[in-house]
Amino acid sequence: DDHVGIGIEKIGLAVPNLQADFFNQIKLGVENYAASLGIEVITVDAKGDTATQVSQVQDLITQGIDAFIYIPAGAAAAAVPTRLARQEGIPVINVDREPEGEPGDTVIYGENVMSSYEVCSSIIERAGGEGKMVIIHGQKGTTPEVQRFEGCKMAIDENPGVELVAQQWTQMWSPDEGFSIGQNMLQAHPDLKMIFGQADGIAMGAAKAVQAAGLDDQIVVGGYDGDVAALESLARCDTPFVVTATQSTQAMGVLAVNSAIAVSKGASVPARQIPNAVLTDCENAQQFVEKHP
Amino acid sequence: MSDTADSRFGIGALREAFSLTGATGPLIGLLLLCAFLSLATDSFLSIRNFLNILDQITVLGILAVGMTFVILIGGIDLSVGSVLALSMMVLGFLNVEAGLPMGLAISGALLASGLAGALSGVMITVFAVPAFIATLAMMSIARGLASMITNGSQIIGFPIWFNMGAIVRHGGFLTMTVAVMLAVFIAAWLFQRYRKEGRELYAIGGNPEVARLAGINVNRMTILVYTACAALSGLGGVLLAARLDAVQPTIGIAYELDAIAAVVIGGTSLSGGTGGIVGTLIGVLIIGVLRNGLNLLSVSPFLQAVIIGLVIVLAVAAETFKRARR
Amino acid sequence: MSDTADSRFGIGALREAFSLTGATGPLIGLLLLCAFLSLATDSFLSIRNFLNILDQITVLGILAVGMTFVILIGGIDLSVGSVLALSMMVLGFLNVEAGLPMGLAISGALLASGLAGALSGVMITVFAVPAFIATLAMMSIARGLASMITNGSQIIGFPIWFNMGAIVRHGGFLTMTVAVMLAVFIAAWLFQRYRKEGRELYAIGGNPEVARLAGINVNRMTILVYTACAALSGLGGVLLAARLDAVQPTIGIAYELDAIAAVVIGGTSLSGGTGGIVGTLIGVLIIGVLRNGLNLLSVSPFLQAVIIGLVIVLAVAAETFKRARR
Amino acid sequence: MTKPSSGPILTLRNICKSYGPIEVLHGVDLDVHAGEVVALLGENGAGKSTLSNIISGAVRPSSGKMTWQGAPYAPANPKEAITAGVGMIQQELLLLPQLSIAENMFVGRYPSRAGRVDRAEMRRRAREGMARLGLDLPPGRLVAGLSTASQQLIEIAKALTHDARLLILDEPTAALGGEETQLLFRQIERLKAEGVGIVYISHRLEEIKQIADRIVVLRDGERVRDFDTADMPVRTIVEAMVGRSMDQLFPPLSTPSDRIVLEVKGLKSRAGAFSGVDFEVRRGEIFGISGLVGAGRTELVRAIAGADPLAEGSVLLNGQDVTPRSPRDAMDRGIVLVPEDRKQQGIILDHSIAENIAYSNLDAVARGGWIAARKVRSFADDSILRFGVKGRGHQKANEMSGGNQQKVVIAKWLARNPSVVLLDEPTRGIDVGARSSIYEIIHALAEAGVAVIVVSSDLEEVLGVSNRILVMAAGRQAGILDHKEANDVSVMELATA
Ligand SMILES: Nc1ncnc2c1ncn2[C@@H]1O[C@H](COP(=O)(O)OP(=O)(O)OP(=O)(O)O)[C@@H](O)[C@H]1O
Ligand SMILES: Nc1ncnc2c1ncn2[C@@H]1O[C@H](COP(=O)(O)OP(=O)(O)OP(=O)(O)O)[C@@H](O)[C@H]1O
Ligand SMILES: [Mg+2]
Ligand SMILES: [Mg+2]
Repeated sequence: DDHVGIGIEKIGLAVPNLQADFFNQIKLGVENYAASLGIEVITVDAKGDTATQVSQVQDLITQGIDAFIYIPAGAAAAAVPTRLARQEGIPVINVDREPEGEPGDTVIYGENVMSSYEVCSSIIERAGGEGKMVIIHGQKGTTPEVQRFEGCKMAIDENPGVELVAQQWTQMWSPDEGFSIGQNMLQAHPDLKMIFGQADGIAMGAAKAVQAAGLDDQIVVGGYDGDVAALESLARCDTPFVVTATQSTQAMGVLAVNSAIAVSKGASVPARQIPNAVLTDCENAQQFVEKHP
Repeated sequence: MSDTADSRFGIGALREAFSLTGATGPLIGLLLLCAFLSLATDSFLSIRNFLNILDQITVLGILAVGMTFVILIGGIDLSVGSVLALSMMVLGFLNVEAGLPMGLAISGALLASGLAGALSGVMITVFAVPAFIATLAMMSIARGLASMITNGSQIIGFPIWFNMGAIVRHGGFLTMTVAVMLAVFIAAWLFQRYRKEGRELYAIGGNPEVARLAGINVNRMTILVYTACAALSGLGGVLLAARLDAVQPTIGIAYELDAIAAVVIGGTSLSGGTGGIVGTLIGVLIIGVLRNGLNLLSVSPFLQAVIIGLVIVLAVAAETFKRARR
Repeated sequence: MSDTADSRFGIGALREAFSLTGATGPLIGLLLLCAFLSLATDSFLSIRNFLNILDQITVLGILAVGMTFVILIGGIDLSVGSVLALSMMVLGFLNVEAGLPMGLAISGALLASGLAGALSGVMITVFAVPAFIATLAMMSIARGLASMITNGSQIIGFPIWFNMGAIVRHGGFLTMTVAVMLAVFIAAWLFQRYRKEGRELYAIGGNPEVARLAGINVNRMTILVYTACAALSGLGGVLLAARLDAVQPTIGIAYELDAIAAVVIGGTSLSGGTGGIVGTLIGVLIIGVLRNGLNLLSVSPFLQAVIIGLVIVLAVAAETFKRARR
Repeated sequence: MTKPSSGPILTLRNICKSYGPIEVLHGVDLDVHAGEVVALLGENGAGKSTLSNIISGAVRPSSGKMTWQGAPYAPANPKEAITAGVGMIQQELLLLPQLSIAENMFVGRYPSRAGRVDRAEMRRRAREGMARLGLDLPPGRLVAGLSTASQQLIEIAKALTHDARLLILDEPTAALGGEETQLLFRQIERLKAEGVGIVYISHRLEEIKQIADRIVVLRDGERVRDFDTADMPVRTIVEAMVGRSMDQLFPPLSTPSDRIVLEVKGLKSRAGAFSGVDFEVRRGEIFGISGLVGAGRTELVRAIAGADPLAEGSVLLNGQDVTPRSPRDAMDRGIVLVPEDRKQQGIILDHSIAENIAYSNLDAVARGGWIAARKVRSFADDSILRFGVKGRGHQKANEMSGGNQQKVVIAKWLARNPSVVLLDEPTRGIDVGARSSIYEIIHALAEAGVAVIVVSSDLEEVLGVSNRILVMAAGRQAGILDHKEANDVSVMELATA
């Protein structure tokens, strides 16, 4: 454990919203791995607000960080934090998204399109390849919302027997929204067979609505992200929520720290690093509960 | 709310008994809304959808009951959404992580939320902090505490029967959670209308100094009202936990605005002293039906925001006009 | 705000000139906070960090100025965050999508936001909708409209110089955006203290009927105040667009709560009629320094929420105590 | 005038009260016996209300001792005083406008049966209480919209239903006409007979003679004189109150010129409070308006001053039609109104005297829209001097006694140098000394050529100051009497016509 060669002592981590498990997992990944290397991590949480994030990044730089892991908040990925860090010669590692026109030294993001294609293909297959389907989206206009729809749409278009009968958007990707919207959709379409919730919270809320309507046997629900609670739920194999795409969030954290070390040493890193999401269901959920990828 | 002269018979009696004064406008609005949605969609007018709406307003309804009392005494509580989240996280922690039986866990959740309300009440009365600010601070504090319990992650793993309480419709009709909400409404209505303390709330809201001179312990009542409102938020949290079968600290953001809107749409005046529970029920139904209907109509979320804003303002302005015309 | 007898010289004069009455408590609090942070961190006490704080409070400061006037007349505006978002989206649409020159686009953004405020004002005066409800509705409506412009997505691609206005520190010191904020504060202070209309706001907040009988056109002033507050929110939006070099419809959620907190911490009473701009500046600085300091101290985000809540309540309670002791 | 044999039910010894550094009561003693009416007299700000509030538990004394029915008595709040049997009617009207009459009368002590409020009983007892004062209103009616007098009567009825052993009445008749006053006195007599002790505060000295058994005079927070009988010449009482001898209460009548300044033609209120009002007021004339409570006098002067909308008719100033559409309109023409309800319409209690005066003179203290701080100060200092306000410019209005607040309201309007002044109940709640100085002010205005209209429920006052008197009855103009033909009888005849 010789830390002399690492070259950085302090990493600044800007997360959009710690209340989302996805970001919380990345944070844990960064913090745990950095701790094992003896690196200090300063985390700031923008609570979903871009402007707050810009202010927080100013404060991070004031504290003399040696590397900056930047997960942009809000629909607009602000370019300003990258510019501020660049002025100080601090390496910038983007995670999840990068601001247009101002890329960091590398970007690490979970693949969205293909993984959501797989989730939707999976629920279509489980439903017997045909029937009515609805999608409960995340916050309208955000990148994951757009891309996850794109991927799922591909799966739907491949199966002419599948009919997308309704779509609705949540404001906050939350389970209570998933429940209410799911319930209303079941009301409008009692013969529904498939629900895709664009995040696990939404999907689990919708699955509860399915249970409340007593339609457990008729409907399958797919989610996205691989939140810890979602994995635990999948591992129990007893709800209509049957499949999700588990993002390798902890791995992303580790990757981010390693990239920061590499960049500060002057080593080259690929411009894009895209760990795959793993299709997860009742069978492989337990292993991820024990060790999140 | 008033003892109108013509109140012994007919509509006057109805209006009096149900404290409908100030809420007849919204009631008509609600009926119009239902009529419109019945025509515009196939799925609105059915027992099942009606039961769905009841399900969906459970939490809002319970928050709005507590908020009605707070607004009746001329106060406001911005912390209900955060306190609901705090209650949920305490419940999850005690039941799932600490392994306590559900009864104890629920008591713990209600205790924690009630305490938060009592603290707001003390800040408002003893330290003379305006209610808006005291509860704004409590909103931030409760949210922070709720997040700290699990460092931001959610908790699942409640006993099966807990979730069933929100799902099984007894007699094909009432879930436990909806039954709890209805019980809360009835109890609150009886309290507000027939209990001495209920009437005292109106006096405090009308003019706290007059109430004090009339021998009412205004400070004690105020603290009790904020405690009750927070404990009801906590109860709402327990029901929401049952319904989602999971708890997380981000839940309930901006719920306070829905609750306040429901109360005011229902004819309770923000300056205190007038209004009541029955109006609030109507206000809650308007919001619930509107949300449900807009989803059934597949209206885009952005347009929904615009429509909900317009309906809120129309409902309140209509009542004002009705009053001005009289 | 008062013409104290001893006011010609010394502290009295200062207090009078800067309308510090009611804000000396917060001022002491601010100084204590700064002293503590200077000792507890290496990085707080530096010109650069001070300039950073100025940068960070720009938008909050401008919103709080408008909010001060609204609260002075006894109102409240919950729509400032949404109106800010609306202004940003209009700006982005006009400049980037429609290709209009920036000058025109900024005028368009200010016009749109001012219009939203005027509508709130009309609802409040002509239709007698309580300010809380009218602006709550406007909050929903403006957010919906802002989102509809691009169907929820962001707009980027402003001219380079626009972003530079928020970044380049002229003379190593002032960015354009900070300069605009300071100009707004000075203008608002002069207005509130020395203009006839400024004094009228105090009268309206003190008692609107007394003001009306004193020949003040209360309705007109009220509509103007809400229009000004919204236009200032719009200006805040323009500055924020410059700072972020991008616009998006979800920005500014819950900004109204920060702005209200800043105003009240600064000694302006929510019941109207007392307080002022200088206090608001102190309130804004307290919030800005606190946020900055907590980040510099690397306090966990969840604990930050708890601390901010506590500080808000302490700041307001301290002032109450000081007054009670006198 | 029978002296009660047993000891006093209430004793006060050496009561002091300070607000911050200022002591407003300096060691006051007071005894009240069962079945007697003690009149508490004194100038505005003498400390009468403060002392009463201490007895009724609304204010806590800084030092001193009280006993109640022989035992030590130190109520921590009004509830304890009420429970002990001490009731009080506050000087300022304290009703809840959004609640019904019945609920207002029983707030805090609702009759209840089996844990629930007994509404029928409450209504019955409310009707009973009102009937004693000749008030016949449905107990379910909201208090909002009732006239000031009715509200005052409801307050009294509320206190009467308390079954208190000691009742404090702080200026109960300030808003009442003669008839209601007599009804009240009948009730006081009844309570006396039942052995209730009564503390009675009023600035109407004629009343004192009729109702009081003893008089205690306060001056500047000290008990300065006692009279063991109320049968004293008014002059003696006034001397004790103000600390000097006073001659005439009313100044001599002014002599108006022939030039008509204000003329109103066929005025009709949009709210329906009055109709068919025609009169003119000349330069230098004092024009009184009298009538029973609720006759529409307040509405009339408010309409002339642009505060309420007119349905028909016109207001002419120097022959020119100036029918105002807003208070601003009227002010700009030189017509000003000193409103009836000081707290709601006249003054901002939270703001300083200087600011209050400035609000109705903003155009005068500003140049080009910019406020000159020195002007604000000098305006305030001038007015304080001119009207003998006890206070300084920076003091908040709510730190002053009611009478001084009233002077500020008058000052703030007269500082505009108007040509027509409408005064609605200008001396309500004002002590004799101040009252005579307000009459002096009114007289001086008339002498300076201003047309003055005085609305008052105090018949003696209208008769004493007016050149002519307009009598209103139920919203109509019943007649106009010249000074020479006007007296109690002729005015009342018209008022009840
Ligand atoms: N809350 C207060 N703070 C400071 N001073 C007060 C307060 N209340 C009353 N005072 C002062 O106490 C003195 C006595 O006031 P009080 O109201 O008892 O007079 P009063 O005899 O009832 O006069 P009035 O005849 O005008 O009603 C006055 O000088 C008044 O300014
Ligand atoms: N705000 C109001 N709403 C409804 N009715 C009112 C209102 N104010 C007054 N009235 C009614 O209008 C009539 C005239 O009232 P107004 O106050 O002008 O009478 P007044 O002669 O000045 O009597 P006083 O001032 O002694 O009460 C009364 O019947 C009164 O009840
Ligand atoms: Mg008094
Ligand atoms: Mg009157």
